[in-house]
Amino acid sequence: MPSEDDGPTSTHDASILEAIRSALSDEMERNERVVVLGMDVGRLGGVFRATQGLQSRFGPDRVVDTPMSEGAIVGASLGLAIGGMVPVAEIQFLGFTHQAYHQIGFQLARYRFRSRGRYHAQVTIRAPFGGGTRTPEFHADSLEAQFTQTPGISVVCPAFPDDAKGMLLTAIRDPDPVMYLEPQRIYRTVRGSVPNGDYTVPFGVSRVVREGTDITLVAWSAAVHLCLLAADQLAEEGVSALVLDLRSIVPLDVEGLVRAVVKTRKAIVVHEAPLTGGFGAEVVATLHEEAFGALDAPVARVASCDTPYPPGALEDYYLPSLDRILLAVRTTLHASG
Amino acid sequence: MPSEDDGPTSTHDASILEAIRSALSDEMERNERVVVLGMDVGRLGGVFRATQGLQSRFGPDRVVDTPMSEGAIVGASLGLAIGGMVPVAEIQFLGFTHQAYHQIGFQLARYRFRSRGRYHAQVTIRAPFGGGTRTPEFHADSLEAQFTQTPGISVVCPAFPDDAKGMLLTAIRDPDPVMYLEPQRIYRTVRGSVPNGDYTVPFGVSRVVREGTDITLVAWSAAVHLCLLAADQLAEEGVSALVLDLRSIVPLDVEGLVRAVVKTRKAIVVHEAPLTGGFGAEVVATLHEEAFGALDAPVARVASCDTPYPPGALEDYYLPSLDRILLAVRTTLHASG
Amino acid sequence: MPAADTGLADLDRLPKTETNVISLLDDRGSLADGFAELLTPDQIGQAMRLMLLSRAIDDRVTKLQRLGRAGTYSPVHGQEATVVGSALALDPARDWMVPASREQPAMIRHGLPLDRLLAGYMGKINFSRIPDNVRLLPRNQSIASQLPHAVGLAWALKLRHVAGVVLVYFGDGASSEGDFHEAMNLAGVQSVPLIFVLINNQFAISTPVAKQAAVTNLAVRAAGYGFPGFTVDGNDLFAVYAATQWAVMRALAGGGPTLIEARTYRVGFHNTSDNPKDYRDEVEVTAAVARDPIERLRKYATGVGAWSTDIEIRTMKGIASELESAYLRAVAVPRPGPGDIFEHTAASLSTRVRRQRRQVKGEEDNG
Amino acid sequence: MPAADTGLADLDRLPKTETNVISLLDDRGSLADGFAELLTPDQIGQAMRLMLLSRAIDDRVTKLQRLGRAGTYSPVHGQEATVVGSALALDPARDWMVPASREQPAMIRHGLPLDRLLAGYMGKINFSRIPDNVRLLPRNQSIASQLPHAVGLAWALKLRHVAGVVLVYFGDGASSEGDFHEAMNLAGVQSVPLIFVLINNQFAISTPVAKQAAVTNLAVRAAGYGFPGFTVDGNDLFAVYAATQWAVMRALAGGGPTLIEARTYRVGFHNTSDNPKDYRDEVEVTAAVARDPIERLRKYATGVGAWSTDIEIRTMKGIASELESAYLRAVAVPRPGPGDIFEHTAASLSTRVRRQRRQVKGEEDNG
Ligand SMILES: Cc1ncc(C[n+]2csc(CCOP(=O)(O)OP(=O)(O)O)c2C)c(N)n1
Ligand SMILES: Cc1ncc(C[n+]2csc(CCOP(=O)(O)OP(=O)(O)O)c2C)c(N)n1
Ligand SMILES: [Mg+2]
Ligand SMILES: [Mg+2]
Repeated sequence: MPSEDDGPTSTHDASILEAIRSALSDEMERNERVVVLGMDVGRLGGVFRATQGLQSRFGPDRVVDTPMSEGAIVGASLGLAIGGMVPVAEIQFLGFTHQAYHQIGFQLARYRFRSRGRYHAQVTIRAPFGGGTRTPEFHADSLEAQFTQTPGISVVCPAFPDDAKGMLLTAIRDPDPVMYLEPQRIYRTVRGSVPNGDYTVPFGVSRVVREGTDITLVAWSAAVHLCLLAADQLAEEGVSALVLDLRSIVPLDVEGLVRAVVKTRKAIVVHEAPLTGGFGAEVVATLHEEAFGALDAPVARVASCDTPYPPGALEDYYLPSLDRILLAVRTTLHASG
Repeated sequence: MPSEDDGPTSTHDASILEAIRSALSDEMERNERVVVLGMDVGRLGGVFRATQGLQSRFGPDRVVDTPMSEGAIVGASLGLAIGGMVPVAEIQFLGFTHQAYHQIGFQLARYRFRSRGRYHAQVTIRAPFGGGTRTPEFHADSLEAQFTQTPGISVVCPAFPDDAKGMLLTAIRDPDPVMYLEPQRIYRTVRGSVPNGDYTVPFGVSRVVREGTDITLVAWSAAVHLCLLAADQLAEEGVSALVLDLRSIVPLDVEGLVRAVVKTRKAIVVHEAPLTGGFGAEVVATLHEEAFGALDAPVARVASCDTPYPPGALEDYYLPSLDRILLAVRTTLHASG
Repeated sequence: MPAADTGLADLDRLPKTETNVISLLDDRGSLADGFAELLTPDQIGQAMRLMLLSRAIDDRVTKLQRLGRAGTYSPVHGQEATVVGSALALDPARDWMVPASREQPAMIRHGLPLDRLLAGYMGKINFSRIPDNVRLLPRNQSIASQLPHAVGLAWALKLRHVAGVVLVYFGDGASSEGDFHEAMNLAGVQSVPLIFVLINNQFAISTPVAKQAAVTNLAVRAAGYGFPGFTVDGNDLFAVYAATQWAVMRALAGGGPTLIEARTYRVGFHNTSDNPKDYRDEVEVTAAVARDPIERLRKYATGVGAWSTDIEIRTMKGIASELESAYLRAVAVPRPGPGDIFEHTAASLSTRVRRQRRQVKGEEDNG
Repeated sequence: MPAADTGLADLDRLPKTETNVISLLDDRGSLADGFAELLTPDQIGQAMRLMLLSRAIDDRVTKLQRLGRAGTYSPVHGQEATVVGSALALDPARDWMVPASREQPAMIRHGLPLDRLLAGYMGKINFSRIPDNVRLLPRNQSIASQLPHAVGLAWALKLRHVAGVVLVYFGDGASSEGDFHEAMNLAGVQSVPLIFVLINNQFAISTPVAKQAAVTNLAVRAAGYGFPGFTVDGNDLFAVYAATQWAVMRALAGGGPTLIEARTYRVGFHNTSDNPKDYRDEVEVTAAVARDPIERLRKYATGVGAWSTDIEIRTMKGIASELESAYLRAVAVPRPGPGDIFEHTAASLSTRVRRQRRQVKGEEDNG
């Protein structure tokens, strides 16, 4: 099976959504134990059409429209896994994982531990998230940090079509549960070349998506693209910014993170979640601990405000913006002399 | 009404549990709109007896044994508040707030915002938590960080009887929702003098519980007492440790935190939650940002492991121990030369 | 079903179809004997107007959404008799309404000014605030989350000995969420004055009710919570009104909660992001349109002389101008600005959040 | 109740009390006519032994807990007929059991070795692992959380065309959680081979079932999910067995889920941290003790010659020595050490967690 490190292989052009859809379809073809379940995933193909065509191809037993019960979707997925199936559950929007929170953190994430390895929860939970689409309340919240205090579950956030495919296949095959978080704003707009065939990307390995020497911009999911925009702009100003895509936040690629930041001696971290308690805090704390002497200036966090996610009309003020990123970069560069 | 800053006042000796119980009772006496609800809070007086005697005093309409429905306890509390009552809900153990997560973060915390101030959620949620009592699974988890990404709700963690009283009264009177987290291990063992009468302690103000000059130990809830033990031990070794009790983590007393740490130029932070994504990360990130030049060594985090909370037989290995604190202090002192 | 001392005709005597659905006004607009006095001609006129207004709002806001001037909108189309009939049975000066997100004419009848309703979809969040004297909660986009709130609110009325009931709306999809169960159960245990109106419009987005539950009659669930539940024809204004009125009287008399399942059909799209052609057959929709609740009431009302083409033309004109001026008032309200992110988050803001406000508002950061 | 092609006597012909509770063996130990063949003398002996063993385990582990040698323990006392009668209707080589946390003899009958059961309470977490060939899930301390797991497991059997059913235990308290509703509903929609055994022991810790729900018959809730539900006398081994057997056959035949409410009484404390004197009246307990399920079966079994004082003495001796040697085996297992915190958290550990393991195990930290 080709993986990220296998060098050149044939590719095709796809959006993130297309990459997810075809990865699902291919894996269902490969492994008849894989079932897809969630609200509206069947005939409709999901509210974002990520599962479009799957039900007509694999039948209603393997692509199941469930009742509106997030807790049961996750809890039954655990039971399905114990029974030998490989469920890929869709929670319509990440915000509605709250309804299933007790089944995620305390059941899915702990079943292997509780049963001393007798059972494990090979379950993937797919959920779109992130702001900028003027969607109703609860549909845009970035809740990834809330799953980082539930050891036993991986939290992964691909930002590119190739990672979307490679990490989804890794997730489905991971014997342990995975929160696979999809960047809804760029589902269709970010396109790229995606390796053909059976392609996987490991968790816990960050990716330098742009090289740079003056400062490192750390991000994951859709915010990576904001950082790339910022890097473009900074390049015009003569500042060379490295953009690091963490790709998975649990497990966190501590080494890759430290390596990138030590190289530039300055960094900022950008995320769409509110500042306080966001995963940016973990990134900063990790850098503080592991690269204390190697930092010329404090690592700034650019995040959403510590307020409820506002209605669409106000979200552009709330979310980290290009301007706020640039300001943080300039402040950091200035602080370091 | 006397408050923390009012100087000497008459006091009595009480445990944390007694302070909570009498604060509840006094406030129910003062304000007939206050109702207590939760599982087993009535005739039994709660599994820890925090509400003992309340039902016989105030009747079953004001001290209500609810069905086993955490979501409805919180959701109905919000409705009660909208209807003009002042609910103090008990969730039997913090772990079971997961069942109510959707009602806490997205409903309670946001109702004022959603209604543009037409309604507000004057609701206190009391929940015991923390390890070291050999209690069954889910009963000991420290989940406080999971509530720090839900703006609109305060998260407070008193560690002493006087704060237990003063902060509970502040919580009940706060027009906005409060997670009031009770340190179950030290419910009965930590005693202290508690001001008589109507005594309140504001949120967002940390407390130096022991002065020191060489290093600051930052903690909240039961971990504060572990830090005090460590400080005793360090004193014998000639190290003067300041112990800072954050008391509330949302709002965070950024100024008080920075002040204490800048004074000693070295710090560690101790919490019972797992390391990754724990609130210690926010403390370190805040110090990194606000006191960058004033730190002689990286602020170390002493936390539980990034694994599921283990059975009682293993929890002493899992939780931050005196030894691990002392080791972190020595490493920090050593690193700073 | 426990007999309640409501002074109303026994619920069991309301006519039912062979599938046990309460039905007073049939598809052809003829009313069961003995119910002509249930609604006054005035009330019928008011209902017609609200239902027509509702459809006009659907059209208008959908257009605004297409033009980028409004956010996501969920139309009422097809469900007007359910929401209007139930709302009419409430006293807005006494009772509370807890909406889901597809009950526009009910909210208006309960006192929400039309301009504020429109403003909500247009992102004018401050102007859309529910006025202080209107006993209404905001829409809730977290399906079923409002149900325990309604229980708590009704419980507060009971504890405070305030006369009044609470009516909460939710859908067939919502009935599968844990919140539904926990709320129904607590409502039963505390015997609160609450009417659960389950709008069974056959769909939760694309999911038909047959995949939502293995029962055809969702109202039977009430039996598991110790209070009455029954199904009404949700396209029948009279049936919905009679059932709700019965439940209101029962609740006021201290009888506790009632579950009313109103069986109707969501004729329109789920919301403005949805295209139902992707998942349902046109023939089904055509059949539902033939059972249109407005047309049915129009026939009856015309027959009894409470409505006419003339009245309808005048009403439609009135609606058009009312809508237009409400829209203009909403347009005239300034858009919210960055500072509004921080308003109403809490009674007082922490230093950190105040600093964020200064940053977002682009003001000087004074520390 | 849909008729299922089970080949069993019609459920409706099982005798019921005036409150609609299925009851075969009365308080005085006399069995309804026509059911003498339901259980063989061997099965009756096995049931007696399991019930007596259960009570001995209660005593033993409670004592161990008092001595600090075991953790929190929830006794079965009073509920033995419910858990043993239902377990006996399963085929451990074919069916799965999903426990709550008070079903010790059922787990044993289903194949969990006694030493491993004891080891679980004694903190010997590795030894307490359920053996690979035992179709049993671990106890779950998050009330009602196991219900959707059971649905998924039964669904997997169905999807994989594996013969077998799943039986899940839960309490009256659990029946108020949202998980109960969501699991029941999904089980109905997917028509999975699952038996929900609601152990109504009258209490959730201190909360009496009257405060848990406004219905006395929790089994009626099944009607809201499209499958059968009924109440049995939970202190009546025959009734529990007959009802479970019916549900098993129905599920095996593709008939889908069943809800069985077993009405019993928690004679002991909630768990070793609890003192029921704080919240319930002794007279109630005395009445319950008079309905003791073991005594009832003993009377019957003695009457039909399947049991005797001699057999009981021999059985008790056997139980005592079996318990003792199981205990000694569990004691002999080494206590888990710090490394066990990290075992079985995930198939592979991250660098950070591996470092934590080194720290906790006190090994040199090599980076
Ligand atoms: C808890 C939750 N899960 C999922 C969604 C996404 N969603 C929005 S509306 C809807 C269907 C609701 O169906 P129903 O309750 O029948 O109401 P209707 O839309 O038919 O009025 C879904 C699944 C949501 N808003 N909330
Ligand atoms: C979700 C959850 N909430 C609260 C608790 C605390 N608790 C433990 S047992 C129990 C009562 C359970 O009652 P029931 O379901 O009737 O089972 P029983 O103890 O009677 O066997 C409670 C409230 C818990 N373990 N899980
Ligand atoms: Mg619907
Ligand atoms: Mg019970």
